[in-house]
Amino acid sequence: MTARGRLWLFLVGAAAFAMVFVTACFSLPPFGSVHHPYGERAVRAALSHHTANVIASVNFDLRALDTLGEETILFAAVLGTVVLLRQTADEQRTRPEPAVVRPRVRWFALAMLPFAMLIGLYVIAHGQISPGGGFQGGVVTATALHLLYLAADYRALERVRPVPLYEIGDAAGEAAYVVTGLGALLAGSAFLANVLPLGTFATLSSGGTVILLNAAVGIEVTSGIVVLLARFLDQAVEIGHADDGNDHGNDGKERV
Amino acid sequence: MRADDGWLAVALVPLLALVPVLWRVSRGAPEDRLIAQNLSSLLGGLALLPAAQGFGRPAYVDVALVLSVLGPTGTLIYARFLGVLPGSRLVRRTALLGVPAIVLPLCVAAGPGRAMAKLLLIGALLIAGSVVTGAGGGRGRKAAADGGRTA
Amino acid sequence: MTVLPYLIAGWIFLIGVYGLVTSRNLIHAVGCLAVAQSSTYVLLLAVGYRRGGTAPVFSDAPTDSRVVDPVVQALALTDIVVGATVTALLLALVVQLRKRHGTVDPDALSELKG
Amino acid sequence: MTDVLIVVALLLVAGAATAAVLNRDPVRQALVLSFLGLALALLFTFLQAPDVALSQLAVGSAVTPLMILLTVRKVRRRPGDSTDKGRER
Repeated sequence: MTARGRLWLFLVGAAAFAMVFVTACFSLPPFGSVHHPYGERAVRAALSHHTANVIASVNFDLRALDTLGEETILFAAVLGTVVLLRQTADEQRTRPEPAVVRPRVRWFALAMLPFAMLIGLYVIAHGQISPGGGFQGGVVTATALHLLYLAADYRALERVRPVPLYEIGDAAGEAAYVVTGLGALLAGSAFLANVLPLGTFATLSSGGTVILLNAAVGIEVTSGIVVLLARFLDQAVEIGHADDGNDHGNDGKERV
Repeated sequence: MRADDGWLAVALVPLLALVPVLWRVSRGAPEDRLIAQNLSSLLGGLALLPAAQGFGRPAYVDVALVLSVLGPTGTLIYARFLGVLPGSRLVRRTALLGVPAIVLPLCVAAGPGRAMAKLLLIGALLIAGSVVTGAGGGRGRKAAADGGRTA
Repeated sequence: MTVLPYLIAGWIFLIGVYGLVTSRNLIHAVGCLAVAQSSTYVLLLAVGYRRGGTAPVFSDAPTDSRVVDPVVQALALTDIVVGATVTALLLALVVQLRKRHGTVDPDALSELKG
Repeated sequence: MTDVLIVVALLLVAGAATAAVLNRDPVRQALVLSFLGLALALLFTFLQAPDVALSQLAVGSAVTPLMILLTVRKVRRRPGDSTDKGRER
């Protein structure tokens, strides 16, 4: 199909979509309306399970099976990326030259590293009380690790970041989620049911299995993102095609 | 939870300032785009802090906390790939004037305690991030190949 | 104001798809897909908003306060992180395509296939 | 007042989304995408969804741009017919 034909097809489709969508919008309850039957039930259920953060409760308790599905998509996406970006037979690794980093940037990145790490862990750990949780905190923690790449270069990051360990962590996080669910079965309840003592409302130990599932997701997301970025960094910085010749001399080098 | 319109009006100021910043991010010269991206995360933090107070929810401050760490990180990532870290007086001035102007009244409103410590930490992180990413020092080494082409 | 957020969500979706259709670079196309994806978050949260409500997080609010809908927030929150890993998968596909066919232009790719 | 904040944030999001699509160079698009992420995070906070805002910030400010930039570097590394896309603009 030509680019022109495709654009026309899009315009016709977009016009039809816009018409239907706008009609639907005017039939929806107006923005900010007070009637939220599901929301109210979710809030009641979360409070009865002593979980202060209702969103964490929906994710890891009321709809825990759904989150298992989401987590599996994440796992599969990471796995797919690892397979796609593996080093093939006709590729070779080159050692990039050390990067030139301004001292100011280096010190800043090194000083921020522990802060960012702590903030990430804080966001994971407080998931059942305040805004946050395994998904968000996991990404922050994984990003924090890459401040080391900004402070020095990829080789420095490689030295302190054993990728196989994070690959195991990714799988272990997924497995821990399923095992927690099966534990509920052993305890004589349904898969992923909240069987642990619920604890005191709005404390770190409240929410029963929410804490465990939250931690499992935190581990999986942290490891998953680290592995993803490791594969991309490998490809962009180290791995080159065997025919590239002296191309690396310039391009493997890092700047700033 | 009654929203406090005064604080929300304060949050509106950095929010409106983001409109010209968006223009620069999408239409400016290459270095201006990076400066605008840097400025946007600073202004975002400055909008989030009074908004948290205005909504009467100190827990919302966590969003600003995460932004104060990841914002400069994002800017440094771009700087490394583009091969430039342009200095910007605008970013430094906005940080040095704007952050105390918003954080100190918020501290007074919060009163001594954990909330205040958190606000001061966020303020310090915002200033540190902006000073480091906005101080310039000219071009590092002008990127030779891919970085230079994209910049 | 009663429908503005919904309409904006529709606009973001359409502009994202427009970018996908007219893109000449697969990396740009992946970015456009991320834009189109963000329209769903805007739509979901707009549907769940309740005027005068606060976040359904009761660490610093009384448990009887009026809150917005937590269900849509839970949906959006997991999807944002999962969406990022799917973006990574698509970018990995782009890298592979570049290795195999030497181009990231979708039109050139379909010519290769014949 | 909350409504005013929401409307301004909505318009910012719509503008950033449009700009992200119209910037055809991936690196420029990545810069606009991180702005879009920030605008979305602000909008979500004003819609009383700090959890979602955190999620958006965590992903949008560093991880997605880093992946896009790394892909661009990888794709432009080998000399070839379409590597010069960026040069033609």
